[in-house]
Amino acid sequence: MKFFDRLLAIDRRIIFLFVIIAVTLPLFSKATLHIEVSPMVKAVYDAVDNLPPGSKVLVSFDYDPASAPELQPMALSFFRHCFSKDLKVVIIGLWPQGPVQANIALEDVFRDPEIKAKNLKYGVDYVNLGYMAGNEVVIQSMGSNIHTTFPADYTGNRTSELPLMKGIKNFDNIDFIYNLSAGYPGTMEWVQFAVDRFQAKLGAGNTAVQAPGMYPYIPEQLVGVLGGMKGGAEYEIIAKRPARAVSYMLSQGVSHAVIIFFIIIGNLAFFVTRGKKKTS
Amino acid sequence: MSTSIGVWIAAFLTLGIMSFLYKDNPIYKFCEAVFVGVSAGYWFVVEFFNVFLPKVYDNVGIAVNVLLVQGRVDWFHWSYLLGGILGVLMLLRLVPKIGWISRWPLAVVVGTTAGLWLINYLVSNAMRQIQSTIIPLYVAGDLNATIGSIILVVGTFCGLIYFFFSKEHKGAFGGAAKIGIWFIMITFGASFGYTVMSRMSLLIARMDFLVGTWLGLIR
Amino acid sequence: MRIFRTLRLENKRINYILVFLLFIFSLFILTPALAQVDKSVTTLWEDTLPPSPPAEVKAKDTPNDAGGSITITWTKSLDDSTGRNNVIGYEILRSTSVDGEFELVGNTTAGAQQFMDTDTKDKVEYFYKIKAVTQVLSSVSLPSQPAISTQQWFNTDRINILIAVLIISFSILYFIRRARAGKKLYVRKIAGLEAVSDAVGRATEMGKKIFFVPGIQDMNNMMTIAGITILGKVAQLTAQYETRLEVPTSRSMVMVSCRETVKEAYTNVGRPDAYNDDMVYYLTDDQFGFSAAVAGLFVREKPATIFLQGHFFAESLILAETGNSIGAIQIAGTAALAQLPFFVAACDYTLIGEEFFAASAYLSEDPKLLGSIKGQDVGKFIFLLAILIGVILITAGIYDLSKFFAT
Amino acid sequence: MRREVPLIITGIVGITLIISYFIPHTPFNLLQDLFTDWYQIVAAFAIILGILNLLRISLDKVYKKKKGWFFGLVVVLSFFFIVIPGFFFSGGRGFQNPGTPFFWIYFYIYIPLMSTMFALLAFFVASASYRAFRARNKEATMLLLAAFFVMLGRVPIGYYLSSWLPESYQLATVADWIMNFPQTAGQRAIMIGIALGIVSSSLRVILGLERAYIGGE
Repeated sequence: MKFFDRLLAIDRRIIFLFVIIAVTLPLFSKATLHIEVSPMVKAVYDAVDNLPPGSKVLVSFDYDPASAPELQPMALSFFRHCFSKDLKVVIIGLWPQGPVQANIALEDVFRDPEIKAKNLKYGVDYVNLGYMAGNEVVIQSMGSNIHTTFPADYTGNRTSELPLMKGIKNFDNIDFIYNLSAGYPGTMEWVQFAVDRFQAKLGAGNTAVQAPGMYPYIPEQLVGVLGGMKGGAEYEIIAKRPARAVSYMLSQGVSHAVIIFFIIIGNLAFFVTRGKKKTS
Repeated sequence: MSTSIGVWIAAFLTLGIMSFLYKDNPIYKFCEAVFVGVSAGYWFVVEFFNVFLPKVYDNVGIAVNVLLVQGRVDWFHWSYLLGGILGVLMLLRLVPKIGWISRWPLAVVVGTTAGLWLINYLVSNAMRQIQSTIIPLYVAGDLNATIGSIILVVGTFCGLIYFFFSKEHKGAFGGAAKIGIWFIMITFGASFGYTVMSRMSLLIARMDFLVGTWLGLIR
Repeated sequence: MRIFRTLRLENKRINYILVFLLFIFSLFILTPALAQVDKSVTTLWEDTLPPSPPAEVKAKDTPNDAGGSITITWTKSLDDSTGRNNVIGYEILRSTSVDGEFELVGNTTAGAQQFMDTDTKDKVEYFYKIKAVTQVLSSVSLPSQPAISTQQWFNTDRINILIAVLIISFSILYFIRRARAGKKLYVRKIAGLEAVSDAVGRATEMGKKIFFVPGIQDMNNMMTIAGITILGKVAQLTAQYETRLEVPTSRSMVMVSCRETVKEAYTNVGRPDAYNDDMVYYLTDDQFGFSAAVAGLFVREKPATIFLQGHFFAESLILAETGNSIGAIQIAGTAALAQLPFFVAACDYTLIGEEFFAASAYLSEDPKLLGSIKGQDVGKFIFLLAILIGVILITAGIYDLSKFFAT
Repeated sequence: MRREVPLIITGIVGITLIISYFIPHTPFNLLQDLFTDWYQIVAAFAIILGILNLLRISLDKVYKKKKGWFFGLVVVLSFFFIVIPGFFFSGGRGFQNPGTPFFWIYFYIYIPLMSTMFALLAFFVASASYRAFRARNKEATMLLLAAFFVMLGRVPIGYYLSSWLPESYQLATVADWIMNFPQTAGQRAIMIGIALGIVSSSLRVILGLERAYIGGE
């Protein structure tokens, strides 16, 4: 039984080795896995899908490149969905790096021939108002006037001169808010300020860590939440546009299997050694 | 294999940080030092351009302009000068003799935090959560929803009992607190399980960079 | 020709069938064209008639605001979702005199019955008209009665919150007073806090350092402030035991505040000589830059005890697992919901949510602070009672108490 | 004087901000934004204190040739390596636009470091769950079971393992159920507790009962 004792106190670097193999090897495979669409993701998808063409959607990019693996795929499929439904998109960021991530996402989406064919114009079909310091206070002051909160857009154009922004004064003129968040400020602040104070309609994409914390707000304060890369993959599936998140799912699956395998082994060893201690 | 020098630097730094998993070593120490220096510098530049310039310099500029051109005192914009003065008071810490003045801006910040957090958490964390917990236990014809509601109410109720500090956890009260801690444990387990995926995605993207972008082994 | 005649003469029925087939055939060919015509005919017809105008336009000052806003309500046009159902939206028109020039101030989609004009000057009378709009035509309602926007001194929507603030604050204040008067209060044991002095003692015995990380957020966060308060108590212990303490911080203001706190703690126990500013230092504002540096420090300095008290994000597990790998005793405390599971998994003790905020009072053993904990419990009791009664009433279908908690 | 004045300031500012929540009238409606902006400004000034401290400690190491002095030098050099291009060669306020030297450093040095440090969590999650998820007692078993089911339900293996079951018994459904009911219940209890803890701590701060953050005489 010495084997199990040793197993219980296994050097964690051996676990690390298994993890890295489990993540890397599947990257070479082309196989895809079945993905179930959860009701939370469907709720967000439906909320966007049911907006009439021309509706105005506000997207807040509240994350940095560190969380991009989880949130960038969501940004891509959301943009694609909005543009294919002819919705107007207003981008802001409460994290300094957020609007940069938005631009990277837009560049990717415009490579899609279907979206390219729509010949979308900056200022008319979408705008990027950039980053504003002040966290939740920015949301609060957007509630009274977006033009004074963001006097100029990302490149320095005056907000009031952008055709799309002419019809948008505050949250009353926004039909749906989508928040991509990796922490503070993020979805919690959008709930507290945009929803609780100004009755806006909010959907969110969160890192898988943040997402469970948002469950208590659903459905009264929050339509639904996409959790992590899996949430992004589900959105790609329901929108019938499988992309990057779907392709990473095999690595996800295998690495999970490895962790679960270790948990089972750990418990097995634990019970065997405990049983032995009891008998002796 | 990539021909971009940037990608090679990025790959070196990626491997350097990862080497920490094996053990602490000079390459990790080097990457760590670069990280501390570069990130401190990054935030220094960002604070200057994103906070100091727009909030202090621009606003005070407007206030001065209004005063000179229209001869009017624009209280709103002048108030940012006060913020700037608080900031300067903070820097007085560099002068040991009058360093204690820096407690004033600190006091303003802490007072603001206490006032705002008291209201915001009471509203969003307490009031609204209680509102969502007051639900009918019995949903006609839907066994699933009925069980769900009962669990929701009982779990919230017992969980709160666990947090009672001034009453000993004994008897029925202690029993409820015990059920409460079970719910809290389930909550932690579930959130942990939910998170594993998130962490794996980060590593997947990193390995994709090393194997794909840098070494060019996957298409 | 001949064949037709013979057909007609000989079999009338076949003739009918032929005509019918011809009719179907022509329909088949003509339908798309007809459809085009049909559409234009109907739209032409619809657009010759304007929609029925909205009615009962009312304007009043938007309540509970800082002025500058008037709320307008109306009843829908009869051709909105009913009737010809061709209304696509409404335009809101405004004027400062009833027979003056009305200007457009906003528009809504079909189905709307309310609009908030947020661009009014206080103390000015405004009149409103609502215009129902179809693709081509429109019709305007009668003007509303005049309305004036004003600022209010009290937000009546928030009266329930005011009551809640008052009840909880008063129960806390009441028990602080009672405690000050010398009334003994019972407080249950909290494992993580019981362990604090042992953890400091262990480091002393081993002759190793203690690390205290007050989270990665700034002074605009109550968790940081609560963490710093706990630091004050820990620093008193390290001063008494003559244990080396290190406090790496991720924010400059936190560094300033921690220095004040630690210095004060050392002075209080009569060891100001043992304090120096370098015990508390700043690394970087960056979340992961900070964690990289602190993880490195843990591995190199091998502290016996680590306190992680404050607001943490993802780095929680990097720090806690690194701390675990060097065999340090770790006491964590936070109210960051997402990070609690990791602390519970990787640390020896974790102060969960409210326990973390109660810690400073608990450690200080100051009766006034303990009184505030009793006051918190009264708040909890009221909330529990509200949930219990509310659930019973709503299940029995008598009354919906949750309305009181709506914000 | 050194201690009382700050405590009075904290009390007045705190109470004013609480009251302002209930008063829509100017100037109360502007206070929250104003004070939060002030915090931002103070923090932007304060960062200078932190930077000077970091540079001083690092240079001190180099000057006194302390252990690890070389890495102290690296910290100082890399600080200036990003600050100088950021302030002087990246087009002022557009410093973060793609194409500037600042952006290059950001993209090829800062991002890889940040994402890799973050990615280390994948390993730590694995080792922590191996150690923590053991059925030692009732509480630990609850933790283990909830984690196990949610983990399985969230990934495709869960689907393959349970796709033969009726939908309401499949692992994905079970995971969602755990998240929606017991998990939400536990979260709510913790959230309400936190709210009370924050109300109480804030009051203690406003009343000056909790004043460690400000220091002594």
